[in-house]
Amino acid sequence: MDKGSFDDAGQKNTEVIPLTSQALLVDLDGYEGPLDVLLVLARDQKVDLLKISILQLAEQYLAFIEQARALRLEVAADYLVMAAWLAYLKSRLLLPAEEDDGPSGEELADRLAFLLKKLEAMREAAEKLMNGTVVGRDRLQRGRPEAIRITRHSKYECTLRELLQAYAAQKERKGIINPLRLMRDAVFSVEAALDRLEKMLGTLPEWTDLMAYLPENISDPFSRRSAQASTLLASLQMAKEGQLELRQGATFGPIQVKKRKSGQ
Amino acid sequence: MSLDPEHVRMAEALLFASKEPLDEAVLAERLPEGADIPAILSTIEEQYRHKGVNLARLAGKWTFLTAPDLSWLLEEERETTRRLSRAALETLAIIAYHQPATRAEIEEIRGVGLSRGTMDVLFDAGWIRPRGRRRTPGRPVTYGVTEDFLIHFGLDDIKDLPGFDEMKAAGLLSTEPTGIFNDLAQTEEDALEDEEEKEF
Amino acid sequence: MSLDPEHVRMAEALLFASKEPLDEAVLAERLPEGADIPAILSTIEEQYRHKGVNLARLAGKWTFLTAPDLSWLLEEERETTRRLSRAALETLAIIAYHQPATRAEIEEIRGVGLSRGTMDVLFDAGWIRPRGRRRTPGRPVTYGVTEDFLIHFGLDDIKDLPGFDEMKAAGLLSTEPTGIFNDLAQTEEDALEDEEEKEF
Repeated sequence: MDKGSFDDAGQKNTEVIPLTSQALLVDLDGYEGPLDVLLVLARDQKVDLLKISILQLAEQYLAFIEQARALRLEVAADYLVMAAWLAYLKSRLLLPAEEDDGPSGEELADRLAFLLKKLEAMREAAEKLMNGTVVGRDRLQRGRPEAIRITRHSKYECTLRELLQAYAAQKERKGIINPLRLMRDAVFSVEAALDRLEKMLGTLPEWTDLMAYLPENISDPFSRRSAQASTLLASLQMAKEGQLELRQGATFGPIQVKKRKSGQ
Repeated sequence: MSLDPEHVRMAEALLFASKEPLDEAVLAERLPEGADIPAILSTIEEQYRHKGVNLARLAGKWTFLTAPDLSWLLEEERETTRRLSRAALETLAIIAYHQPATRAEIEEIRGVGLSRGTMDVLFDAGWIRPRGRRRTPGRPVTYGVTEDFLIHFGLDDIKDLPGFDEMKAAGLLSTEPTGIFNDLAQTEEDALEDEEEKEF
Repeated sequence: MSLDPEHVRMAEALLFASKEPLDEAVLAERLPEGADIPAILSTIEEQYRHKGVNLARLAGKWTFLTAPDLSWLLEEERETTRRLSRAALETLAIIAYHQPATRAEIEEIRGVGLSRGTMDVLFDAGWIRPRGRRRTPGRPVTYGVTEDFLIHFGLDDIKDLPGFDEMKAAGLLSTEPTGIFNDLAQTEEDALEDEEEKEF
């Protein structure tokens, strides 16, 4: 096997001395599973894998496992499963088939040989692939590509409906719009109170509770207090200007207001 | 002196694969000894003179370049249709309804900071434009929508935006800064538009 | 039909400028209408056949590459390619030759379980991709190689893999389980390739 294609871990098993010398260096870590061991052992027979002696291979493998165990090396379960299966195969091959249950020993041996052949073919293919023409290693692409310059014009798509929904959704997400905005709505300005009082004064000729001049429909207590304060300030301003008269019967009693008649 | 055609091939491959233009010294170093670099280069230059790719000399170094008359081939104009992100959509809606609006106002309404990219997208789409500056501390830039915006959305006037009047009447479209006292002190919001200075 | 030499120049410029291989559709799109792309390409291929740079077809696309025999010259320009572990390399070969292949099939051929990292390395390199699912119990994902794989290994098509035809003829590329170790109860695997569902 060509060492060049593989990394260090992969190269380990190339150092394994084949079993013929009976000095099999057991290094299980160097193998990629039992099939890999079988392939290494099979190569020792130096024949086409399809013509290999599976019986001999099974014996070699079993000897390999025995040796590994004698050296107290940890043998993974799948190696042992393979050993058991090969022992079974060996018995099938040696003993004449008595009943027709399942594939014969020869059939199983052929299948194993085929599997090894497949693995070997893939090993060789991988090697050829790496030793073949690799772009970037053996054949180079343009070193200074003049990339196609793309001038991108973006066109945005958006419908009015989307725009409105975005706006509405945004509002909704924020819940009560702008709390500060609410405060402003809640405040009844002195200017507004003046305006209202000037327009309404006179529609009620006699002494009237100032609170009757408050705007209708103010339920919010804060707004109501704001309107009361503003209206009182407005009435004081108008009294100062001589437009109306104010009176209060008792401390904290109702404040009454009346339009001042001209000449009074 | 005859020129080795193999040397020409080598120089060709080197010039093609190199990430940088190569000068004659580098070529001489990489090619077999005795290669006649100037002759090789002028041969290549001549061979490629009428091709789609020419040998060009840049700052005393040599490289292959697309023929100048074909550079248009490498330009590509592409129009892509994109959808606006939610942030962009909301920002656009806010500007449309509240214009002129400053960045801070948009952020206040959305309740999140405005990333630079969001405004860029809207500028890119040609839908918003700077309109002027607020006469408030910091003189922030105000934004409004463009004629293209109106055309795109089929509006004759910004006032045609559905629900504009109703929403405004409901107080949903004001752009008051925060703070109740500022709020009370500020009077004629309506006149703001007139107060903005034209600068753009 | 005579070939417009301007069209050849344009194709030359495009193919030279791009690092990525271009397919005929892209060339047709950029060249004037009616340009005979196959004729143009074979003209260029012929013109560059003996140059230091050749026109090559990879994964059905066209690109200029340095001539294969000049590989030794380009040591310095060479990109450092990652070294794959033996497991990754074998897995890649198995996927390339057997695609679409499931994880179980890869494991059967190699005789060992596939570690997660092995597939990750191949995905990272951009050489394999999920292709679909087998219509067998468990609906396992099948994998295949990518266009980048073909380009990297200088192949135009999966059939150009070394020894592909011979292996196929020898039946070495069937993904039928041998069923010798685990007495797999799987039966109907023959029509597997056709039954794959496209999902990715």
